[in-house]
Amino acid sequence: MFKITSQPIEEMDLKGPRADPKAGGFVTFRGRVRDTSGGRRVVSMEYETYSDLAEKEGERILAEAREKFGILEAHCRHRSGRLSPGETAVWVEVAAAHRKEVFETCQYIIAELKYRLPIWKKEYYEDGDSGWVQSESGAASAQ
Amino acid sequence: MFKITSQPIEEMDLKGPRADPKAGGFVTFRGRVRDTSGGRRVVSMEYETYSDLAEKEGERILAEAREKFGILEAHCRHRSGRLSPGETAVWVEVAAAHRKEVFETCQYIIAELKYRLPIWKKEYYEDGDSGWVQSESGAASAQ
Amino acid sequence: MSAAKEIELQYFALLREQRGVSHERRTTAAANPRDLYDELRSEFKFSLPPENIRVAVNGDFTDFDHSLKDGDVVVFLPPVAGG
Amino acid sequence: MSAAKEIELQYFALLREQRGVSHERRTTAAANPRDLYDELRSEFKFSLPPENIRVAVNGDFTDFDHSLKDGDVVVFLPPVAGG
Repeated sequence: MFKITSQPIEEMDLKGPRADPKAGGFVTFRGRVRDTSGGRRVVSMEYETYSDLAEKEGERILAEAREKFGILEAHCRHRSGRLSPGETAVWVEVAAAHRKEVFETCQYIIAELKYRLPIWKKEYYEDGDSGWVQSESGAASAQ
Repeated sequence: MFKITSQPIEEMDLKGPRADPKAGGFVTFRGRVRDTSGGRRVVSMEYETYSDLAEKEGERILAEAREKFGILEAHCRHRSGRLSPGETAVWVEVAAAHRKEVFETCQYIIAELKYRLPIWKKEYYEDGDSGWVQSESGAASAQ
Repeated sequence: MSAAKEIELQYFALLREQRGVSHERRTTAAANPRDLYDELRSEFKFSLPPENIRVAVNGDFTDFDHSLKDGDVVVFLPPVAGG
Repeated sequence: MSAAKEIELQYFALLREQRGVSHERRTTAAANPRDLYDELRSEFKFSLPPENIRVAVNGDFTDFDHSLKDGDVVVFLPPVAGG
């Protein structure tokens, strides 16, 4: 399941349905807001989301990942709103029968969501300045 | 920190020291006992450990990983004793400034501990039979 | 150019800031998103060229040659940066 | 062969099963783990050839040519399978 949420991911109950005894490997990734960016001190990060489309595209990424890597489960949460350094911005969990696939799948999901989801982030710096973050694959992904 | 434990990993408080605001990515891996092996139904798995040496070698693997990949933190717990299918046998967590390193490091740690730690596992099957598990890299790692 | 139609526009991130609103209704003769973006870009001085923009119509991604019709909800998406 | 010494042996996994004990003290004239493993293997019919075995002395890995001395704790390690 893919969800955009304005609530802290830290406080969510993220234990998904894990009863499947075929699942031998689980990997969980959490990406947090960092306190520096390009040498500048970051005081907060604003995540702006086109939530309906982001959730639709997010579910497509998870479905593709399940099919491509033959894994059992994949879930993701992505924050919206203003976050402080140290807060979790994105959370991904993958379960599979074997261990190799969970890492490949989790990395695939993170790479895809970075350039496919309609999500934008603006950094606010200590000096009062701010700026939209340009994804490294932003140019390549634009049509 | 690396620890061999006879207590269920599920019930441990595994929140390590994560105050470091430089940590932008965390990855957690959990490996569970599966209920089948080579087409046979597994009822339990016995982990036999040479614990003193396993913890010493485990700490070496974590220190090598920190140095090799420049990550901030790496931790691991490995079970000893008799486990049922679905129970967590091994848990690894890695924190780093950026995301790429956490996956590489976590996979490196798992690959190393499989053939370097003095840990043996014996599968017990539904039909009463049992057998020592031969690691896929067991032969290559022996001297 | 084609017949005038009323469409709904939503703006996000840099385009929202440059337009100054999140939503608006607009009557346009633009036949497709390409013409519509050109029209908006010259009127509101958007800094992003169309090759850096993706478009969604009625809640899903589409291309710049998609035919617009009355009542469509159109969103131009600046370069994204999720995660 | 060298002077007789008393060493302590610990066994794990398949070697523990084939020896039938986890620990024992043994007086041996074996100069190094290679000779000691050969001695034990022929006495207790261990199935594993030495090339599938690693050795630890006094709590750390070492090689089969390490010189044994009185009081050493020796562990022969069958192929491992952690994780």
